[in-house]
Amino acid sequence: MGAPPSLHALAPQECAIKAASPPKGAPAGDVGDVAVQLRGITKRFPGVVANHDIDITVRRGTVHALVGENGAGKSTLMKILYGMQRPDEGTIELDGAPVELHSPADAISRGVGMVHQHFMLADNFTVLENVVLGAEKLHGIGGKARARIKEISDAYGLGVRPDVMVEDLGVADRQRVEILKVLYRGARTLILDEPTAVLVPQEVDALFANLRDLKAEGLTVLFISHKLGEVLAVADDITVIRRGTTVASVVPSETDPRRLAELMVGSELPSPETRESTVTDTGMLTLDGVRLTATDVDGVERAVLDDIGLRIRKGEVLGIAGVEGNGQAELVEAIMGMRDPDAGTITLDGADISHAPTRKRREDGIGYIPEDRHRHGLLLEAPLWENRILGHVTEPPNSKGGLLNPAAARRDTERIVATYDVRTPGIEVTAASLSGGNQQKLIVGREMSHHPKLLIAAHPTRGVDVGAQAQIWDQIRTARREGLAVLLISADLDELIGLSDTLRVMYRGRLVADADPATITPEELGSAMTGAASGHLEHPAEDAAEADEAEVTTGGEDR
Amino acid sequence: GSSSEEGSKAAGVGLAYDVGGRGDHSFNDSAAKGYDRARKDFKVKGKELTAKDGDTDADRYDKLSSLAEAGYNPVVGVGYAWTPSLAKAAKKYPDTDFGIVDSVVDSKNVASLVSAEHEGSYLAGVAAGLKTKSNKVGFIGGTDSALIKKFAGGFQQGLKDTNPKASLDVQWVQVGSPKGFGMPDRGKDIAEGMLSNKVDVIFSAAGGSGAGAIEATGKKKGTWSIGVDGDQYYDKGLAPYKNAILTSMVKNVDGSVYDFIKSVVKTKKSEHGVQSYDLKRGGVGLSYSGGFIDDIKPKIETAKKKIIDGKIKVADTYK
Amino acid sequence: MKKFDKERVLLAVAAPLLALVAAFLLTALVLAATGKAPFNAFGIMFDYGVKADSQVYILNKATTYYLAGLAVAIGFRMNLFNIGVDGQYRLAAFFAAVVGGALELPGLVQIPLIILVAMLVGAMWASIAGLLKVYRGVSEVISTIMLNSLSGILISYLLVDGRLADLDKQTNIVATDPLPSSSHFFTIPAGGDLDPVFGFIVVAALAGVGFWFLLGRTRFGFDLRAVGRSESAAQASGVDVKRMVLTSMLLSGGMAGLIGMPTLLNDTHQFTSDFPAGIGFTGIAIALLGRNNPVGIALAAVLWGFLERGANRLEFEGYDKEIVGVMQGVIVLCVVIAYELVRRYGLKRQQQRVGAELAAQARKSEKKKEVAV
Amino acid sequence: MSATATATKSTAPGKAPKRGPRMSVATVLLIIAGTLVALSVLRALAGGGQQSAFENITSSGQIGAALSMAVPIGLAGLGGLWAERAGVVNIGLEGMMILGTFFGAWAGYQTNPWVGVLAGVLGGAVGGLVHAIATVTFGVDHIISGVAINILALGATTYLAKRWFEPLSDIGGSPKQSPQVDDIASFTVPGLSDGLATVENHHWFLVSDLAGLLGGLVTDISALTIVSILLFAGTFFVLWKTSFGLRLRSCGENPTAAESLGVNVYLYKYAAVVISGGLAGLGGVFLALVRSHIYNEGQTGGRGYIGLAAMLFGNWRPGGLAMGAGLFGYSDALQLRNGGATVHALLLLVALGLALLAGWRLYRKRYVAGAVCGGAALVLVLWYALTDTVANDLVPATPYIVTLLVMGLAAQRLRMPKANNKPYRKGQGT
Ligand SMILES: Nc1ncnc2c1ncn2[C@@H]1O[C@H](COP(=O)(O)OP(=O)(O)OP(=O)(O)O)[C@@H](O)[C@H]1O
Ligand SMILES: Nc1ncnc2c1ncn2[C@@H]1O[C@H](COP(=O)(O)OP(=O)(O)OP(=O)(O)O)[C@@H](O)[C@H]1O
Ligand SMILES: [Mg+2]
Ligand SMILES: [Mg+2]
Repeated sequence: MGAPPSLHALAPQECAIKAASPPKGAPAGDVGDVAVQLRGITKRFPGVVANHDIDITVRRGTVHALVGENGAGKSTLMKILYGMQRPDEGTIELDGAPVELHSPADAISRGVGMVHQHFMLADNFTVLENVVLGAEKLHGIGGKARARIKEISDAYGLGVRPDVMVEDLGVADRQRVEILKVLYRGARTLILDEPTAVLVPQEVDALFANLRDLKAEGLTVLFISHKLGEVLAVADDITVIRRGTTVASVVPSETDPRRLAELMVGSELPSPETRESTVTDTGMLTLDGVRLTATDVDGVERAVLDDIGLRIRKGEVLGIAGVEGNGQAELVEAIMGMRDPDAGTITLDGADISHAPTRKRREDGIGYIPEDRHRHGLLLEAPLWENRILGHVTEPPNSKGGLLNPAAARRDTERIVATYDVRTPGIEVTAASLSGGNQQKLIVGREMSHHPKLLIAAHPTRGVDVGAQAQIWDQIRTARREGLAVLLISADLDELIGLSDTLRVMYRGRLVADADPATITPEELGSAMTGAASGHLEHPAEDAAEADEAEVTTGGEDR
Repeated sequence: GSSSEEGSKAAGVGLAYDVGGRGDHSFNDSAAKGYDRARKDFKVKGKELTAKDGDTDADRYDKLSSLAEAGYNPVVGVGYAWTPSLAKAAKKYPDTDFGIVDSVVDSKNVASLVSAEHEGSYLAGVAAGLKTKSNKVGFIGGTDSALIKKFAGGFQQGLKDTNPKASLDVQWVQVGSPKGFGMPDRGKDIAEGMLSNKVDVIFSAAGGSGAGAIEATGKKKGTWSIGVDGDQYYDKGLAPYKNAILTSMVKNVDGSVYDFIKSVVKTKKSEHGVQSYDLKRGGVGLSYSGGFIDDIKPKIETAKKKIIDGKIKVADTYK
Repeated sequence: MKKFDKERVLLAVAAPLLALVAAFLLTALVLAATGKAPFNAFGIMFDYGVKADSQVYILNKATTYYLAGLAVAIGFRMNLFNIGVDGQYRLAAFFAAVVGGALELPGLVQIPLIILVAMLVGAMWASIAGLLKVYRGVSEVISTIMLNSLSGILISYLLVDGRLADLDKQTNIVATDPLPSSSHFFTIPAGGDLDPVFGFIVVAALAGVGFWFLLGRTRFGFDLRAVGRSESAAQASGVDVKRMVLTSMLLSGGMAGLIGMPTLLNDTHQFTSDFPAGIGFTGIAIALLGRNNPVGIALAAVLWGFLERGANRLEFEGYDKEIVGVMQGVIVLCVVIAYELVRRYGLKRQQQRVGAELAAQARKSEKKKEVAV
Repeated sequence: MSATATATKSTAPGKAPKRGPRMSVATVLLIIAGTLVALSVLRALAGGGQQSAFENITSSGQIGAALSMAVPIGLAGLGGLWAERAGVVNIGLEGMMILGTFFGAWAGYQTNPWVGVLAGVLGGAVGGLVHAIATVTFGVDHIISGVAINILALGATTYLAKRWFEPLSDIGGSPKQSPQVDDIASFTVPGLSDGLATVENHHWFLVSDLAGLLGGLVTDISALTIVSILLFAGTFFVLWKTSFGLRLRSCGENPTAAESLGVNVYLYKYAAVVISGGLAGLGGVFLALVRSHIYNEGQTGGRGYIGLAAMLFGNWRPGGLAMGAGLFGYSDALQLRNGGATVHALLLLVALGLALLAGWRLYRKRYVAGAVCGGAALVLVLWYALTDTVANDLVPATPYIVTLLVMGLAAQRLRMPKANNKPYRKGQGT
């Protein structure tokens, strides 16, 4: 446990007085004042205890990292610190004084700022409007505010332009706007919830440089990430959360990624890597010169997919790397038939399906694990067995002739639940009442049950915990062995490198580079994703393979 | 319900208004006036029901049969919309005397109280033809129903017969919907439109919408309105503009209702069959209130006589 | 899963009951505040509503309302707000009456023909909104409202002596040619000297069964409901959402075409300018009340008929019949709020139960689970 | 939720960050001027019998009527704009307008019209409050709640009118209408109005059209019209130039983000919807106290819905909304002023516009769209040539057809507030 047991006996007020004393897990070296102290925080949601008796102490002027598997309760805890959620039990102290936070406004006024895991920006507003929103009292909403934004942006090298529409910004820029929002409010304590999830390695480096600047200014940073290498690189202290409670406090110098991960999960780690190749010579999916244009609200037409050509063979996993928004989603939609390409051909198992309707493609054997399961994969308010029918309503056992066969569908749902270890009390509950991982397992089970020839897996393990992750990887590998062709899209470069037989990099609607997953490193891939490299990515030197040692899920032993 | 035990004929008069009901300052009010007078004169009780928007024949029948069932006699349906339901009720309650205003139901125990609106409107047309200076005259109908076209047709004929040079602008407040009888704002707009096209006499057969037209002419010097149904010169709501009301085409629904009630409760020899309240019988006519048409009275009386004598046949629809 | 089902049924019944009770209390308050004895009024309505002739009346009204509720519900089931049922059914009934009045075929041929014309016209009129939505992105809410007004104008343009209608000089009524008596729909005698029940109630019941079967038992229905629950998920699952919008608009309009038929074939046998109007809007209220479910809609339609029957009586007893309008409005508002509350509560309960049951399972099979992972 | 990792669809490749052309004031003026010139030319070309119809298009009477028709529609639309900018669809505008007509007249006849204005606004605001409670607090679907409010408002006012106005029969009350309310002051710009009228009556090429247009705008303008115009300007200022407006709009774009910055989203949504109701109520008051002097059942006649359409047409902006309302008001006014001939004359004008559009489309190589427009233009020209008037009973269709046409042409270019019509629950954002 992070906090010494003796502290539990003390009343909060007394704690406040003694808060200056260093907590037990703190490293030797310079120890700042305590900026944030969370004690005994418990938060229950219907059906879940998100936080259970959590204790954390954060020293001023440090970067304090929180790690833990999905759903461990990190975001919830931070939202509590930011006043967005009220804890059911427990106390919060800021700078030694106990506080009651009723709303983000309370937290902001006490110098706490938060950059959320999911961007909190209004796309249709300018950067200026987004930044001043809620903090209009500081410098108004006009010229003075603009000047102040420029000032902050220059001071920290954020390079933010106040009058640009947010929708015109890329992810990294948005990230900086988010940080600027917090700084603009004069926050002394910054919470960054998975700020690096959508950034390529180079952008991460830039962000870390910013963070070090902030720290030097005496600001405190609370930092959440699943990328343990990053955590070790930037954090001064690390707190590990498992199943809603703090299980350890460590300092980077005394640990390594593997041990940290085991603390998080409580067991040995799975890895996504592929061992033997099962790639055959028979092509399954071929795209040739596919082009897709879209007209935006202002009537400007532009290509979101430009001259895309690729081939996936039976038994092959083709991974697509790319920063989000570079056309991956559109590529998937074009293959699924949700968008009609303007030019080019798509061939599935020898048949031209360029303009076939989605249903036909599904019947012809495309399985689809969508990027956003809530939007594209599930009917949240329908029972599980109806969700089992979704997408395969014309196929057995779901229907016969034009008629549904609910009895058979129910039976088959029971089978999927059992086979794929979907944790649910039954098949009549709504999909919404399952946890994300279990929802995902249901989707995977459903798609695999129809023995697809081609599986499109977009971020198949996003927001899924480690156990479920391993299962999903296993499913994909097994099916691949049986000749399944897979198009894999993932923002998790380790997953991408580990699972793929071939890698392509997508940038601004084009496939700009390809790489061999056996030799490529995430950093190299990352720079290609930003458009800095193209063509065939050669691996320069042997020793660089050790560079990804830091990344916990990349084993690399057999490379 | 308490209704069934009082099966006696003593229950009184049953009156069923059309949508709008008592207080519409128009047609229904006119009937109410006759009903009130009859109740006072003959010291009978009564019950009034009102149809509402969207009532079907079944709803209307329900009202009539409630009245008959409870022993009200006679039972009067005000407005042609009661036709089918009243026909059915008359069959079901042969011992009750029914009356219907503005329509004809062919049944032994029904008196059909119809008026010759076209004849009265003809006289209004004569007055307009004589009074217009610009030779442009307007007609505003509440809606393009057959009944209102009776007004329009007679008016047009009277106008043309008197002043062949005059042109007539005919507009409807709301096509296809009785809502056109309750839109004074639209009545005003239409009238203003006509006035700006130099029209100087406007006859509106548009219920409450007519008030808007009267207001418009009241606000522009040298222009006239012709009122409808009652003598609108005495309408309290229109007092500020009464000097713009040239005359009113009075339709004595109150008289016909009164007569019918009287025939049932007083003389015990109820009217039945078609009771035509035409010019001859004084069912329709022009009012001379305000004295604005006193100068042309002889010409109007001549026309009236010709109609009564059958020398002029007035068309009863507008094409 | 029986436990869940029982609770779900309970919740499903609780919502409308709660809403009705709340609505009656609120109406009672209004009545009391305006100086009228509320419970006496309800008593009058109830006493009158259970009389035999009232029941015939209620059934006949409910037949029409039921069809209107179904027509609206088809759209609602896929999140399509067909506010235009009103215009669709009136236009449909008008043209059906015109065609019916012009022909003189055996009833067995002509009645289905009339119904077919009505459904086609309703569907065509609805398809305008569907096409505008699919191809031009125009919200169906706006377009159907405009189309309602347009259908009114179109009807009154055509329903004129000499165009598609004739004037009866005696009664002042302009009407389409009456249907030949062979085209009158059969009626069901109600005994005594009571009015008969409309035979069209059979068609309405069949339409209800068809609705249930189509939506609950066919692939098409599954697709339609999927769009209603999540358009994006439905599209990804292979539903052609655009075509679905068009199809269900057509279906909804076709069903709307039936709304005027009980009146036309069983009652008036011709179309006049006071052919019942506004039933499309009543249909919205009824669909909401009946939760877009064929049985619920039937109950709601009967309730609506009952309220209107009671309104007629209230006036006779010296109450203001307009209070029923308040009652209807309050019921609809209470119902939509109650449904939302109950839905949310149900979802939360279910998540809680899932959480609890999973926790229990996990505790039991602690060891097995470790092996499995 | 966890699956929607980044809400950033954004940055499609090759993105040109330049904004497309927004309609500037100058463009709008240019279009109006162009239309006027085209009109004058057409009029000069038209035969003698048709000339007065063309004159009618810009007569001051027509413009004045159009303005007074446009105001209630515009106010309803403005109500819709406030609500939707905060993310709540308000189809209950119609009901709130009804409340405005009723309470405006009810208070107005007892005291004076300005008290009536206040009461009507309050009445509408109460309707808005109910809508806010249902949609914001209870999370009911916005459209469903709006429909329910329309039913309730109609039921309640009908009942109250029966209770309150029927006994006032001797001063003009009835179950369906209120007693008369005094006039609200109206203004005419002295001199200018008469001068313009003189010019207009000369029927000079272009000059008279302009005079008619301006004359309609300076003659007999109700004080409430002026208030309404100020409200339009005020709305723009408040929503786009103040922090209150910024916060309110943020609730319509991304309420979760707003919440995360300490904005009390519920509060702003409530405020917006209540103001929305108040504005719709004012629209109702205008109908009751300016257009007529009484409350009248059914007076609103669907203007709440048309206001909503005008707002969509105006792309959720006050300027665009004003143009939309003007368009609807204009076509509404047509039918009241010997519309048949005027609409007939307008056919030619519309045909000209369509022909131009067709040319543009063909130039942009959008052949199908171009052909459709061209065909439509041809049909209109034929219609114009083969008839000499549009049947009066069809003229009322004009505003509805115009709405459908305009929506059909414009709907895809519109951008509504992003979180509009989406349920929002506090503390449940991802
Ligand atoms: N508003 C909510 N209502 C119900 N349950 C919630 C809510 N927010 C979070 N939870 C649940 O609480 C638990 C903790 O979630 P939290 O988002 O804090 O996890 P996390 O550690 O941030 O995970 P991740 O790494 O996926 O971001 C999860 O089971 C989550 O589903
Ligand atoms: N915003 C929310 N509102 C309501 N319930 C939520 C919310 N977020 C999550 N939940 C609920 O919390 C539970 C967990 O959901 P979530 O998707 O976060 O799972 P998770 O913890 O990431 O799952 P897993 O452990 O499988 O990775 C589910 O019951 C879900 O319905
Ligand atoms: Mg999670
Ligand atoms: Mg998180």
